[in-house]
Amino acid sequence: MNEWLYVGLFFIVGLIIPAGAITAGWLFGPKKPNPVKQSTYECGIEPVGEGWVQFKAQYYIFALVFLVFDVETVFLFPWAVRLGGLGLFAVLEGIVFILILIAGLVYTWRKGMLEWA
Amino acid sequence: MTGEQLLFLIVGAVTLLSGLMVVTSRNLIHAALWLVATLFGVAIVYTLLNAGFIAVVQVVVYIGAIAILFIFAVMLTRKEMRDQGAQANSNWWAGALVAAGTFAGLFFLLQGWSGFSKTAAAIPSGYDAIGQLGDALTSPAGYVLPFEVASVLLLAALVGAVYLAFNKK
Amino acid sequence: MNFWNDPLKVAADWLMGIFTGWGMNAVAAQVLVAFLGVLMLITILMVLDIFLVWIERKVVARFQDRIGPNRVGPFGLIQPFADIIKLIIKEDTTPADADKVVYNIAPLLSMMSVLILWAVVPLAPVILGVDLNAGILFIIAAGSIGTLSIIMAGWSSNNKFSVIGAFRQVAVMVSFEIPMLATLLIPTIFSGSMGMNAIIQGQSIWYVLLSPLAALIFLIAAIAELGRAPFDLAEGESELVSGYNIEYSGMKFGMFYAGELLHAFTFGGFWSILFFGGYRFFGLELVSPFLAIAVILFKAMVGYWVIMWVKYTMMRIRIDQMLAFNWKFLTPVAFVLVMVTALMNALLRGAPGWLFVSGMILSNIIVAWAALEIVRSVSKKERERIEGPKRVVEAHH
Amino acid sequence: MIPLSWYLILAAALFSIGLYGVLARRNAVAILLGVELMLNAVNINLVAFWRYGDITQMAGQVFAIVVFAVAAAEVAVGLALVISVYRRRNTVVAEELDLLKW
Repeated sequence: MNEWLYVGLFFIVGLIIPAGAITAGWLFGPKKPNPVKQSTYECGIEPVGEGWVQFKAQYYIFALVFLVFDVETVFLFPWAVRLGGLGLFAVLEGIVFILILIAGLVYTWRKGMLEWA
Repeated sequence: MTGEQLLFLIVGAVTLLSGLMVVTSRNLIHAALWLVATLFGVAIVYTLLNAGFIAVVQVVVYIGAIAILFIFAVMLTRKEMRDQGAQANSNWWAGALVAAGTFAGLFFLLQGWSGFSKTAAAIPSGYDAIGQLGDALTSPAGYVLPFEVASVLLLAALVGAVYLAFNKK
Repeated sequence: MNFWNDPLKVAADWLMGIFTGWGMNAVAAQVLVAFLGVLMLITILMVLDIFLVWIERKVVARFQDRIGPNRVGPFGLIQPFADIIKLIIKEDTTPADADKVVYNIAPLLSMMSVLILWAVVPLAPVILGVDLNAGILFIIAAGSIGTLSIIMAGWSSNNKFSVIGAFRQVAVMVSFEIPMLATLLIPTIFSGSMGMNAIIQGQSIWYVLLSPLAALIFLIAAIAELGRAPFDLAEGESELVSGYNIEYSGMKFGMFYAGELLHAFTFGGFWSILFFGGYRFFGLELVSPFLAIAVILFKAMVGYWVIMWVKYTMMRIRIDQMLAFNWKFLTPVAFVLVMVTALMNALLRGAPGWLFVSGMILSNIIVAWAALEIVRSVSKKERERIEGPKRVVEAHH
Repeated sequence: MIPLSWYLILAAALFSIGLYGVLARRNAVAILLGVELMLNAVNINLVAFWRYGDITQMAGQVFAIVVFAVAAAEVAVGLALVISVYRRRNTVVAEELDLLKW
């Protein structure tokens, strides 16, 4: 049988049990909503404007660098699995791969894009 | 109908429905979250195809990185997210026709092919897909070039994207 | 095969016998048995989670020279149950402006992303969970779902603080995922497999002895991934109140809270599996699977204790310092370590055990020393640039 | 057993949905979402042909991984372009970006 079936069971049970706990809280808790209670919490002050603020573009740069590195490391896992049985050539391939990867990081760094301005 | 087929039909239906939601929902954050559902459905399809590594990579790369990047981008261009105007352009019906035509054409072409309803051979016991993949990616007779070119491609993408997105003061 | 040597198989066979005896299809019975097994494991985890609350509170109290919970039951052991009852009977508020569906799904996903991690944890040589051949990456995949749940919680609450908290937290989580991925490559290189059980089986010498630096980087990245101090800036109380979960109350908040504690314990477990031999302890695991489970739970608890120790000793650092620390120090060091390890692994192949171990340790020490030296010289220059050379200042006086 | 045709039909349908998204949406970010769907459809095909062909030939999986890299590069650059344009023109509606028409 497919081993992923068991992983799927973990997903299902992992959703059912927290859902059960939250449902229990919903069943036993009081339900007395009022406009003040349901207003957005801003340390007791009346909320100003809407909550979906526009945020710093800097976050996007970090997410971008992350995306590229994430994909590259995924390439490295099959390489690492086979490393024990391969010659020096394969090791050097991987090292070249990582060096190209680091070049990107160095570029971003040198251009001052990793600074939290 | 076997359990596997039933599972495929459910997963496929959910994937396609959330795909439809991606291209129709008004709120772009919702569209991005529906994209996550679609991608997760595709990951389950990979596990049905016994490609466990690809399925995990799908979750790591698509849900963990690409979907997050989409949500960040929507937040950065927020004005349009709350836009209540038309989300589809005036030629949307032509787009729908082209899409339906593409599907019909693909279906017509494929069903005439002899290998269309082929079934898969059983996976031999002890078959190690990740190891095979590692061999294929590193052996000079295999796919060393795509392996290294992917690195260069990503370097180019990183440099270009960071340069574009960086706010020069 | 008796119960004490292979409890899981005996129990499964027994249940299979009962279910097929009722005239159930063999495949359906197998799925049902697996479902019951998963249900049992996750229930045990949830109960364990309740005790983790007690452990955390007791430990933090000792760190702060207090006693901690001591009123309800012996040693305050019933306290967490009282807390659970309190959480259940709390009102479950939803902000009027929230995106209701996303708001309600987020805590479920948060808890699920922690619980599914246990699918790949091998508890004993005969109790492997699911021995996925992509087990290591599964940790990162589950972490991705956790990241998504935080974005969903923060965004759907429609609160400025929760949005800012969520985006900070996500920026930190994704950044520290890179050094974590890089250090996960190192056990993969040593064992030649991405499966958890193969990694444990490969550790006749604990990998922490082969690569102490990788173990350290993994721990730091794990703490950041967990969002615990010193990396808990998402909940900087003075600026963001409590971060992405600010609008949550009652059991929904409880899910985030319990998820965080169980996540910390789970990462203690992964730390021990990847670098401290998992269930292996000088052949003790072969005596009985129950001893093996005791060993791995003990090691996970030690890992959890280390994470708590760090949390209650260090102060919170700012987000810019944290991201700079990751991208300018941790990530380059981790990748250099991967390259050095791959190279040494190829060069020392076939060498006697003592040479392999000492070569690996030596290369680790050199990498760590070089990294620290570079940091020292750079920060010295930076300090001189900002403060000016010391002598000039003195001459003015 | 599931015949190959099911996977191919699923991929074709997903591809068409993505195509509709690319052709019909106004927001540039939404167009990129459509492109993601199309790339996923391609990947389903690649992995399905790996599974239903000779599984010792890894070409399908290798190119599936390469498609991941391509998708990541496409998203990174595409979204960076959208953000850059938004900063200059204050819009992300693709139709309004018509400066190169003249």
